[in-house]
Amino acid sequence: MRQETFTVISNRTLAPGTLEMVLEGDVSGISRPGQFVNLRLDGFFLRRPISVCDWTEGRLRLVYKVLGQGTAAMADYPAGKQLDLLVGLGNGFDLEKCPEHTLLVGGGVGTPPLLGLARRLAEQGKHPAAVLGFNTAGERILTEDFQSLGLRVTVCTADGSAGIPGLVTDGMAAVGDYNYVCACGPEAMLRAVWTLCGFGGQFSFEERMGCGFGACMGCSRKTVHGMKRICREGPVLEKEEIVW
Amino acid sequence: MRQETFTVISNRTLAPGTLEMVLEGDVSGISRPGQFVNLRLDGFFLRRPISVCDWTEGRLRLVYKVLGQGTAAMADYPAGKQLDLLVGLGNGFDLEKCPEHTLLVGGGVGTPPLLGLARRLAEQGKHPAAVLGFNTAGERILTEDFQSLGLRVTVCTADGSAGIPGLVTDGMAAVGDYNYVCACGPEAMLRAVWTLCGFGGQFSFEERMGCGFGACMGCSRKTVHGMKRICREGPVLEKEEIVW
Amino acid sequence: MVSTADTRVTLCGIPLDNPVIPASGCFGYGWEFAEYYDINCLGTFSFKGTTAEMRPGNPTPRIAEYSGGMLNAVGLQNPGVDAVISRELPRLAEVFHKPVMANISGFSIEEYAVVAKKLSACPQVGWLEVNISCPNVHGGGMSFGTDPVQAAAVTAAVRRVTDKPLLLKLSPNVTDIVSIARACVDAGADGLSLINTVLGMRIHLKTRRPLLANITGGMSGPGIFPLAVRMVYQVSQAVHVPVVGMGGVSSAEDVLELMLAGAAAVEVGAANLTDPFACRNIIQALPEAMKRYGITSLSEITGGAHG
Amino acid sequence: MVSTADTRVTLCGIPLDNPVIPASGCFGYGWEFAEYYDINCLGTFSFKGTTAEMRPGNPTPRIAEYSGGMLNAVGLQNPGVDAVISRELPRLAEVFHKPVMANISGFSIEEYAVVAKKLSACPQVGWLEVNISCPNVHGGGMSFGTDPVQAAAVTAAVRRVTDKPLLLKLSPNVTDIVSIARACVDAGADGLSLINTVLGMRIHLKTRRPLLANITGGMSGPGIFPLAVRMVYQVSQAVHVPVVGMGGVSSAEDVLELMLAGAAAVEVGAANLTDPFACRNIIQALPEAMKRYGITSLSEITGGAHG
Ligand SMILES: Cc1cc2nc3c(=O)[nH]c(=O)nc-3n(C[C@H](O)[C@H](O)[C@H](O)COP(=O)(O)OP(=O)(O)OC[C@H]3O[C@@H](n4cnc5c(N)ncnc54)[C@H](O)[C@@H]3O)c2cc1C
Ligand SMILES: Cc1cc2nc3c(=O)[nH]c(=O)nc-3n(C[C@H](O)[C@H](O)[C@H](O)COP(=O)(O)OP(=O)(O)OC[C@H]3O[C@@H](n4cnc5c(N)ncnc54)[C@H](O)[C@@H]3O)c2cc1C
Ligand SMILES: Cc1cc2nc3c(=O)[nH]c(=O)nc-3n(C[C@H](O)[C@H](O)[C@H](O)COP(=O)(O)O)c2cc1C
Ligand SMILES: Cc1cc2nc3c(=O)[nH]c(=O)nc-3n(C[C@H](O)[C@H](O)[C@H](O)COP(=O)(O)O)c2cc1C
Ligand code: FES
Ligand code: FES
Repeated sequence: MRQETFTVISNRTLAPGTLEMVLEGDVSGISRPGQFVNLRLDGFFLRRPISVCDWTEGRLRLVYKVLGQGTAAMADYPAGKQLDLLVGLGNGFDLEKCPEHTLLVGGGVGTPPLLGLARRLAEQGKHPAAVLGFNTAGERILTEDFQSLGLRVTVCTADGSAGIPGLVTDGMAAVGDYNYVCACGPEAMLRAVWTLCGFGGQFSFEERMGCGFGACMGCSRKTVHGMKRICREGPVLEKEEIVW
Repeated sequence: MRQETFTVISNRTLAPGTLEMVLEGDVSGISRPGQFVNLRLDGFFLRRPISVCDWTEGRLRLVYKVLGQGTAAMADYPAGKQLDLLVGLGNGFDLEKCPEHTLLVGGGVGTPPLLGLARRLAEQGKHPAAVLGFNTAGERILTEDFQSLGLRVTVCTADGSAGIPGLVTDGMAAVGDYNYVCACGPEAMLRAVWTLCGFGGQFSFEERMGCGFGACMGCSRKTVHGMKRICREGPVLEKEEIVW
Repeated sequence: MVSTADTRVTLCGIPLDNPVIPASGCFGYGWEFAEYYDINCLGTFSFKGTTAEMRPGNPTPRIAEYSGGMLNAVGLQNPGVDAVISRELPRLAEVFHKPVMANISGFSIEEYAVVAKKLSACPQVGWLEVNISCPNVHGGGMSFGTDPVQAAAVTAAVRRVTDKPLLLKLSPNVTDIVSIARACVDAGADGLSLINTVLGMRIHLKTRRPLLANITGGMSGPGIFPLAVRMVYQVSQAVHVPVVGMGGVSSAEDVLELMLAGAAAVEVGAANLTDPFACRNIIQALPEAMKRYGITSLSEITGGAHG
Repeated sequence: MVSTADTRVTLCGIPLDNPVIPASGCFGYGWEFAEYYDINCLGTFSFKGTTAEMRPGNPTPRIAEYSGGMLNAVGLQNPGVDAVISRELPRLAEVFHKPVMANISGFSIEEYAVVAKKLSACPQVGWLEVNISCPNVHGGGMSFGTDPVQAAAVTAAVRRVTDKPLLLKLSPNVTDIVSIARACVDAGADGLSLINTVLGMRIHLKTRRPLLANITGGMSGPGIFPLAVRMVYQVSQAVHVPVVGMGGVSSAEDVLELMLAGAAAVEVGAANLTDPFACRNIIQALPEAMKRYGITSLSEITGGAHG
């Protein structure tokens, strides 16, 4: 965990209510895809946790949905604004555990962290594929980014307006060639994926957070290994340890 | 009382810790010198009351001292910043009561509202004079502004580093030619002036305020006519009604 | 404007166009605000706490700040009930054409009854709101509102002199607000108002003295909002009379949250002091906020969060 | 650095380099923060509330926000006293070389005594800080800290099993905190810590349900600061033992204000959660702040605002 000052480079709409913020700053505290940052926003007491979508030398990419007052304020941040971030939070996805054919399953704004994971798996010469679920065609984000990394991308929409009609589990059924999943999305989606898949995987969870770095026990979740803090021993849990 | 948005035109240091902020906006709510504005500052619950130093068509001049966190934040406001102001608060000085030879007595940041008063008295063809008291030579403000309106200005400094050594009352003793005072400054100064002068006058008071426009009874002061709200029936009280 | 948003509510049988009520002590006698906007847009309003005799209030400074709002120790400055009736209410009648809420204070049970009787006789007055946060001069200085027995005694005394809807305004500075609420209802209250201010204090670092001349003062503003939500929730579940919720309300969303907690109507206090147009703005924002959360009729959401 | 600023204070006979103490529940078991800075700069720190057995805590969400800070309903999640002694304290010993404050919770008087006895036997432990805000399972669920008799019973039970300095940590959710403070001191407390969190609640407008799974939660952060100042002031005037003040502290100025109110030392809670370096920053800012207000020795200002 590092506390760093980042500068907003751009902050643009990807889909209605979903934005991409690119920041400049020291990303050396980030070690794995699936980690998150915790942003201090003017006028709010608690920081806001947002997953690292992707990062390169000196650049950090976040993709976020406007959900409440904090993310609404973020959406107004202009280029040049400086932000106080805690970076390198959480465990992130363990790349070593991901086999040659890993299926990345993302739902809505659970999709972003899978992009950083996809890039690094591809860099390792692995061949991940992606199933991405959205409510409707207009809410699709990042699908081209996954494709440009060489991934086969299967899109599902709940209203059937694009790709396979239905949920990500419907998309998973249409993709054969994998024996491991990395999933991120709403809890109901994670549970459906977990129930469906008969092999191993990593699942990234969300929980309301007090600190984001392990100090307050605000974000605990029961696992087969006892209570784990989503902000520190998570957000990524192994399939075997998950308790619903 | 009017609620208006003003834009900061300039915000510069006049003396260490004392700044002049010039704002642009609708000043039509201001009717008298000695009235004040109440500024909403980002991050603070209560507004901050500051006397109108002077105003012209579309321009408002404030002079303020950095005293606590709010005024410290104000000192950092850049040109172009927009501010939410309540304008035209308080009764202000009654010009009609001021005779030909009115002495304006100001102490420290009590000096600014007397400048707007001086200008309007001069415009009426009257001949006010000013006695201005400061702690030390380096803290003198606005003396040249008074002089350029044609006023004779007597400066007093508590440490004797400029003008007459001592308090404004020492300065008043050195000025003969007046039979009415308008005073603004710390309460101890007001009381000394009140005690010294054997004729009429108007005295401008300060009090911690909840609203600044008469709704909360936070700023009341006892007078011979009962309780008066400094923000509404004040800040200027007539000499005869003042109770210490 | 959203034509399908019905903001009307009822308080103790009297209909209100909307649930927004400026809180006592934060809206003068009403007519002051009529200079800024047409106050007939309000549900009603609660005027400054009134006592039997004129009270000059506490010495100054009476106001301090904290990061969640303000502290006040005004000390119930008011011209006394007779002056309110002869001077303030007629002036109000010119600009406000709805029933008004009369906020009543006292330092003895007799005082409450005297003031309540006089104000109850005024046709303009729709409700009596009896503030029991004042210290009891005959009871060792503890406030009437911190003891169920005392609170019931005030309620019963006022009940005897009025047929108008009677609200008791509760102090949050207690271990068990539900027991006090129950005592008031059992003694005849038609409704409850809560919360009054939270007792706090600030110290001036330069002088090293308490900032308020009165030493302590009442905290209000957004910093006390979750406490208000909790107490409104607990009290409204325990009693069968309407609850008027307040404490830190500054937006239409806050109004909805307090109503979900159990409030039938909502008062707005300190927000009026930093923004004289606060209540009008909240009322104007209500239909849009209702739409956002799928609410067509405000009166239906009262207590919506109850288990 | 100001060489003339003496930040040292004494708490129940044990010297502290400075009065700044991370509050229980907001600093893990300390070693987590040692990754961020050398925590030996702290006066001491109070570790997470410890119970006899492992507790998983409340269901989530456990955290909510308000404009003055946060609410929590963690529910005393902790690994139990034996695991704390065998696992956490040795780990802490590697990075923190000062006596530590052991924060103790219980749901029965026996539980308090069991935990206190075990922790008192640890050489690392300098003080016991007994949190009496937990609901009493044998007493109908009301917290031990809301009743002087119960508070005294806990104090006496712990007093019997320890010779170490014993601080009772008081709840602010009471009508008369002074009576509870006095009861604890009379029963053998060497000092008092206050305030714990203020009971509040938030409701989610979309789901119309309480935001916290536990329904209510404890408010902390700057929004409760004036309440803390008031209670520290009142309690420290009434008792003759040291008071550890807390509640919303987030700056060196806040430390000075609580000390002027009567605190011998000051705990910092929620501020650590939004800024992991909060305590270090406050400690670094203290000498400069002392200079600004003409303070050469911090220990001298305790209670400086008393009448
Ligand atoms: C590890 C982690 C990674 C996340 N990554 C992303 C991401 O990449 N993109 C994205 O759009 N969102 C992400 N979220 C969710 C995001 O944190 C919330 O949408 C955001 O905090 C909402 O803030 P708000 O002020 O707009 O909402 P409000 O409801 O006003 O917030 C009030 C409080 O609740 C918290 N909160 C509200 N919703 C959530 C939530 N779903 N999860 C956690 N806390 C919440 C806020 O942080 C704040 O403390 C992530 C959450 C976690 C825990
Ligand atoms: C009618 C009126 C006119 C004023 N005109 C001027 C002026 O022209 N120039 C100028 O420099 N100052 C003026 N003041 C004083 C000015 O309002 C305070 O210095 C300022 O509010 C301090 O704010 P702060 O946040 O820096 O201090 P803090 O001490 O941090 O403020 C905390 C709270 O106390 C209030 N407060 C603190 N000091 C004073 C004070 N002396 N008077 C009233 N409220 C106070 C603040 O408004 C705020 O509510 C005037 C005050 C009044 C009442
Ligand atoms: C300046 C001021 C004066 C007040 N005077 C009264 C009063 O006379 N009678 C009363 O019942 N409540 C009084 N109150 C309490 C408010 O009516 C309200 O209960 C409290 O401030 C909480 O609401 P808020 O946070 O919206 O201000 C006063 C509050 C303030 C800030
Ligand atoms: C997340 C969290 C957990 C807490 N856990 C405990 C605890 O275990 N024991 C305890 O005595 N107090 C606990 N507290 C209360 C704090 O120690 C402190 O008394 C309170 O938060 C007020 O201080 P603050 O405003 O600086 O946070 C907790 C507070 C928070 C925010
Ligand atoms: S959010 Fe504080 S421990 Fe996870
Ligand atoms: S400040 Fe509110 S009445 Fe004067």
